[in-house]
Amino acid sequence: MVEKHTSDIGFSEAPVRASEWRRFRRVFFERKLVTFGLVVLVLMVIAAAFAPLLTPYDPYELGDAGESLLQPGGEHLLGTDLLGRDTLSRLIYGARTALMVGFISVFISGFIGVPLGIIAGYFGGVINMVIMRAMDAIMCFPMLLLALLLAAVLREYDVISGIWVVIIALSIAIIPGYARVTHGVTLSIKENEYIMAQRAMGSSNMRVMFRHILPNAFPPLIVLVTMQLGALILAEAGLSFLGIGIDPPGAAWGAMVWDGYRYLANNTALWLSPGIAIALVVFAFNMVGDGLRDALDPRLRGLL
Amino acid sequence: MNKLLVCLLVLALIAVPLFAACDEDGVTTTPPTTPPTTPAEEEPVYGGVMRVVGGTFPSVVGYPPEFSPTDSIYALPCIERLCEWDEDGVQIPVLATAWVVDQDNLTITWYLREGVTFHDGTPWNAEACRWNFQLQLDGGRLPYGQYVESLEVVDEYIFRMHLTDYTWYMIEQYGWVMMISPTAFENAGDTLEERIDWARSNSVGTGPFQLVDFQRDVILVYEGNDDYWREGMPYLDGIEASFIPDPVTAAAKMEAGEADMWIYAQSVQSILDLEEMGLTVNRGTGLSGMFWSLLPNSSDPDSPLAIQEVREAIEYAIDRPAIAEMLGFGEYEPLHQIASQDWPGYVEGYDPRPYDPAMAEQLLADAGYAGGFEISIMATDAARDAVSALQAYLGDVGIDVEPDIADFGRYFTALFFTGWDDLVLAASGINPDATDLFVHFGPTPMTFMTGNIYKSPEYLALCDEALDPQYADAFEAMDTIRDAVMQAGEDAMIIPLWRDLSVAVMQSYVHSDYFMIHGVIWTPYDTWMEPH
Amino acid sequence: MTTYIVRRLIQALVVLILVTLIVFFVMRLLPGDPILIYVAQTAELEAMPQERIDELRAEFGLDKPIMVQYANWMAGIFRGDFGTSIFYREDVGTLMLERFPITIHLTLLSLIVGAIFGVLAGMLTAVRRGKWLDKIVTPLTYVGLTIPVFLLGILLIYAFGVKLGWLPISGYTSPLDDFWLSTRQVIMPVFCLAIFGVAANARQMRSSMLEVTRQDYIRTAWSKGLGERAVVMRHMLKNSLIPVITLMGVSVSIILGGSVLVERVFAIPGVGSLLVSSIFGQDYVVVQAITLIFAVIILLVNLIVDISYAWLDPRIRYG
Amino acid sequence: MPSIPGSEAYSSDKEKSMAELLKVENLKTQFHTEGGVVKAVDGISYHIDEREIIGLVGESGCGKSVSQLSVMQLISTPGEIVGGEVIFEGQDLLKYKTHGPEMRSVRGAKIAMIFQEPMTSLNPVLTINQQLTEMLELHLGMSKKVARERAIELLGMVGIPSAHNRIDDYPHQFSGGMRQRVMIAMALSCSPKILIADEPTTALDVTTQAQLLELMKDMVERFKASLVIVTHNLGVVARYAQRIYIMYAGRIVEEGTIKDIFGKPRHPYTIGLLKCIPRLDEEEGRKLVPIEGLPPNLINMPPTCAFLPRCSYKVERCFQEPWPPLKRLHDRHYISCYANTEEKTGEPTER
Repeated sequence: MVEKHTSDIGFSEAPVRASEWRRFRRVFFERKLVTFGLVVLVLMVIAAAFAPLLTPYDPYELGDAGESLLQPGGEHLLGTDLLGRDTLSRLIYGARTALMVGFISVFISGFIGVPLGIIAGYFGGVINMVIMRAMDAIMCFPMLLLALLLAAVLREYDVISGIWVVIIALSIAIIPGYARVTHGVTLSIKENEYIMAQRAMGSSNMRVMFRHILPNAFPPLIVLVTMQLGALILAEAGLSFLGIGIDPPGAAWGAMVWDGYRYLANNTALWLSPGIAIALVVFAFNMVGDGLRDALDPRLRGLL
Repeated sequence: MNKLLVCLLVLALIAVPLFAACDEDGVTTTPPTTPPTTPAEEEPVYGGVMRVVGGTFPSVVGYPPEFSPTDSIYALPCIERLCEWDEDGVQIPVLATAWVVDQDNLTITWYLREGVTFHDGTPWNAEACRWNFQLQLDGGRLPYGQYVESLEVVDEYIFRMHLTDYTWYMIEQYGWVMMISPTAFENAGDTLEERIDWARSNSVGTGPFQLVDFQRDVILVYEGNDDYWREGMPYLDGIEASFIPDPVTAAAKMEAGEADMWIYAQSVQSILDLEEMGLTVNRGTGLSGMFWSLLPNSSDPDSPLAIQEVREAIEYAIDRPAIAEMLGFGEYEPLHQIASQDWPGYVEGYDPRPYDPAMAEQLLADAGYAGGFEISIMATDAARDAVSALQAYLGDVGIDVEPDIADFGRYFTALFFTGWDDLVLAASGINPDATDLFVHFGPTPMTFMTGNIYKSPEYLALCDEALDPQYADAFEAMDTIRDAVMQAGEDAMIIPLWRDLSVAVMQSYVHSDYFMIHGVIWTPYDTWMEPH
Repeated sequence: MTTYIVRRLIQALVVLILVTLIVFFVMRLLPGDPILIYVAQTAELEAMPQERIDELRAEFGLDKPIMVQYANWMAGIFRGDFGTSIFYREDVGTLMLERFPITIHLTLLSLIVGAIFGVLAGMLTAVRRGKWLDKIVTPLTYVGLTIPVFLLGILLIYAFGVKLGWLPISGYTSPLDDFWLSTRQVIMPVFCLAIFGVAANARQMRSSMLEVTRQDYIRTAWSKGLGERAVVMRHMLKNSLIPVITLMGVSVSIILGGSVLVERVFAIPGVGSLLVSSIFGQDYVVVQAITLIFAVIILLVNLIVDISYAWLDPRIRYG
Repeated sequence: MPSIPGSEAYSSDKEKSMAELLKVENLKTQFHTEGGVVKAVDGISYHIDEREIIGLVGESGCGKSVSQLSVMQLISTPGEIVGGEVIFEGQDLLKYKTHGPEMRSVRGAKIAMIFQEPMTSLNPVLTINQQLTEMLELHLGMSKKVARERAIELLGMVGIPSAHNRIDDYPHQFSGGMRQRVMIAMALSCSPKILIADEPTTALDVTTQAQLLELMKDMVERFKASLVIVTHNLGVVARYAQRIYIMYAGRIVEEGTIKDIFGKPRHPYTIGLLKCIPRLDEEEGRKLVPIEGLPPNLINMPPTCAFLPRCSYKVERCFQEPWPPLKRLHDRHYISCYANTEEKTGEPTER
């Protein structure tokens, strides 16, 4: 008799341990802005991937004589640039460049920086001194200036050209950021018991480093990545301003802002549209970054 | 969701006031602009310090042997020459009153102006003139210096040059040596190096203005020279030339009335906007602006550009009027020969290769490049839009252009010394008497842009003939010069593109003939400003 | 504490030597020849005779093998002689004295403005979380993070220089000569350089304040009957500043990078514009000198940041 | 540990009935979380007299800490005090604005609180002197110098050795026990009327625990203050408290003097609690019987008695009628239960 009553009274069972993925999804999509950020990023990837299909005009095709610096509206939704090329189409192609400059640079520098940081932190001693001091040396160069120097050099040897010059130059300039983050995380974790336990169980250094230390570095790394994606796109704009940006006729948001800058008084859409595009994408990156950090770090859930 | 709306709202909020601030038809609050009056009848007014802004700046102000074109323009108010061009390109006397050429015993005798003193009070005479020529020779920078045998002071104001050869072009080269005060230079230091160091940032000449302050990359301050040899001049109390590297900022300064004159103004759109707002734009008589052309690496046998048909195809493939219209808003002059319409050496009606893509493809096929080929175009970042335009047009006929944007270090080295591969987009100055035909594209040693351009023997012969001593000056040699231009066109030696615009923009109250004379000569002594 | 500083100084020295090596050899990778570039740029209309060019090259010591050039340059630094600039034919030392104070003046102001307004904004948006202030300022920080510096510069010029005419558009006057004009002239450039700092500091301060609010000792503070001002200023501020201070180290290098752009837009004769033209003109000694001094500044600021940790957080001081 | 003078006199004046100091009436505090509204405190009423020590006992999550934080109005979002009164010195504290001047003059000056985690309850970046003198200057208007001397004196009273040169140290230089002593000194610095100790010894080892409780009892007597000990450990309150409230699922289920609760517990939950702690005054061999099941989920609470699913004394009425109100058994002994657990005190039905 007793058992029956328990059930029909409607006492809820203690919450069943929600599967990790379901909790991740619930937390991630909990904040509407994070969802918005993801939507923007997805749209950007689609725009970059299917740029040729989406663009009303060929972004590189010159307009006719009278179509230079048209105001937004009419056939050209966002107006045209000096050579009569459609700003909207170049904006869509620009997404491709921004993604390439953003993700590939972050990927390259992460691919080099993260292991360096872990190795330096894990082994310590001379290795730590050498790696971290090298990183400090690179950190001493303001990112834009190092990129400027490297781009000037890389451009000479035209082993790589165009957008890759900008990507390689920027990647090298931001490697120290990753090394320092993972170095810090490794130092703080190295002393924990479960790392020693792993060593005691005889797992190899590599395994400890990349199976146990690396995952802990993800939250701070994600924050760093989202902050840097914005900075990278701005650096590309800076390089265009200094004259060594993407090769013509490439369409890049940074270069378009530089064009807009030169024809400021005549066509505000020329700088406003890439400006808003950059702001939107960086906002999206940061929101998704915050969302990921929350989802991966339950302690902070629902408080930010 | 409201957080996002706020964000967009804020973004718009930021953009709106600034956006409104710079739309072009907004009411401008610049000082009241009086209707532009024609300078001729106005009665010049004394006084005022003219604020000049420029996109380039001199690095040397008082040591002529190291002057670059920019340095010499900024030195004009302070240092003068023996002779200079007038509007029509005729040499008019300045520090020299007359010059006599004796072709038989190869001498040039300069009769110098009397009663002229340097700013430090020392007299201008034949000895000072000889000293300046010697200074140029020692510095290894005197053009045609290799033809100078000896320099002779005949009399207090007569100076003779003994030469090993003579051409009419030398008058201009020698006449343009800028004269500085020998005494000021000599007592500026013990060793030559110290004196040169001093001269780099100090300038003592005979000009209408004295240089009183030079802050590198910041400002040049001139003051009026009271005992200037032209009576009653200069009208201005002084000139302040400051360095504004960014054209958009310079345009903003003009619009805000923070500057009186903007020299080296090259962004066409800003110039036209300012003109619309009532400022005066001196386009200059004759030839201001640079002569843009594609220089082929045609002397390299295995480059496709060595084949004349390929060069012709490239010329056919480019719609120069359309690009000139687009880049220059109607201010650029599309070119179809190695001379501009305002130029004496221009051959009327000679337009060998107007825009004809079909013909271009045909020529490429004949040359065995039916499938097109890949070439690179080297250019500076300032010409980024031009390269994009050329890339588009050449791309239409199958010539796949790979742009090579170079920083000015690499660009100038390639252009002047080490040569370049395929094509380079080059800009060169234009002289009214077609002399730059020889300077830029003529035979060595004078020319510096020879690099790797193939020049047909006929063309070179014509160039030499044009320089024959039998001609007293360029105008006599003009027929031969026109033949040379025609020959260059026939050979498709280079691919002329367009002549751009480089002007001076002035507030309406400023009256000056700046850049009136071929973008090189400026007569600051007769510049004046209405009270404003 | 002093051993910590001494160890850091030694490390900084090692880093500086690495920096000199990097900049020296990377510059040498540029294939151009500085002498030719210099002559090409200043050539009137005639080619310079070859022996004159060789003479110039010898004058700048560029004819010696690379390692010797590096050794001479390093030796020179200890004597305070940074070499002579090829393009300006001027002793680099004087060039630096002429132009560095300007860049430092701007950088310092931007750092201070960035710190003060950043921390203030961060604090207010955290304390007033969810209120209208937070709703306006926090999204604004994204604008701060994403707006290209040179674009903001020219927009300010048009808005405040041309249309409203309140501020001088360009130029720089040392505050010693004419303080008032100098201040008016630096307002816009500093705003451009500081905006990234303000935005980054505000975001960081806000998140660290929110983190601190949940700590137990803050609840203790409230339970002691302290007012909001006392709790925020005395208890929360010091703890939240620690992560913000780290940002200072990073924002210095961002500001120095940004100064290159701002100096060009506002026509300020600082080191930034000189560096760009020197890189392109391959004026080795100038680039090396500027990079070295930038490195010293960045290392110094990072050292100050680390030391201020100890001042802020006693656990580190005695840790 | 030197015995504090005047402690033996304590037992004598316990019998004198003291005036009522604080009266809490039907206090309700809720938390709005993703899952729904958690009724952490679901209408509790209790009172405390002058110089009295009461115990608030219950398992974790029964709302005992939240109730005390509500009295001090230290509940922050997403929590919210939704009902009830807290009468102190004739005023209802809940009427005051959370951080208004009136509430601030009560907190720390009249009602002080110490918390469970000594390691994190002190600000790591401020010296002990700064954190101690802060209150003295604020509430008693002392000058810096006078406040510092008083602080040193207070530290001495709570047994911190050579207080005068340790006062400028930082919290991380003290052990857990020492920090809790500093907290006690800080709380009592303005001689408040009531000291609320929220699980003061939970984070400490047993020996320090005993010392601290002794210290707290002596200090509270010395400052003539009353003490609320909030704990989940009946043993802690057994020696010190005069009256005890047993809390379960946000409500008080049994209230009584020390003798009532430990002598003849009547509420099944209290009985269950007493069964699972070893007693010194018992013969060996008694089996410790834990209470089955888990504490209820406070979100969708049924109207009936929350202890029903775990109760072994439940009767028919328990299912039909809502949560029984507190009914008075005798003198100061109340329980909220329909069943009559008197006769079966010895042997609960075997499960």
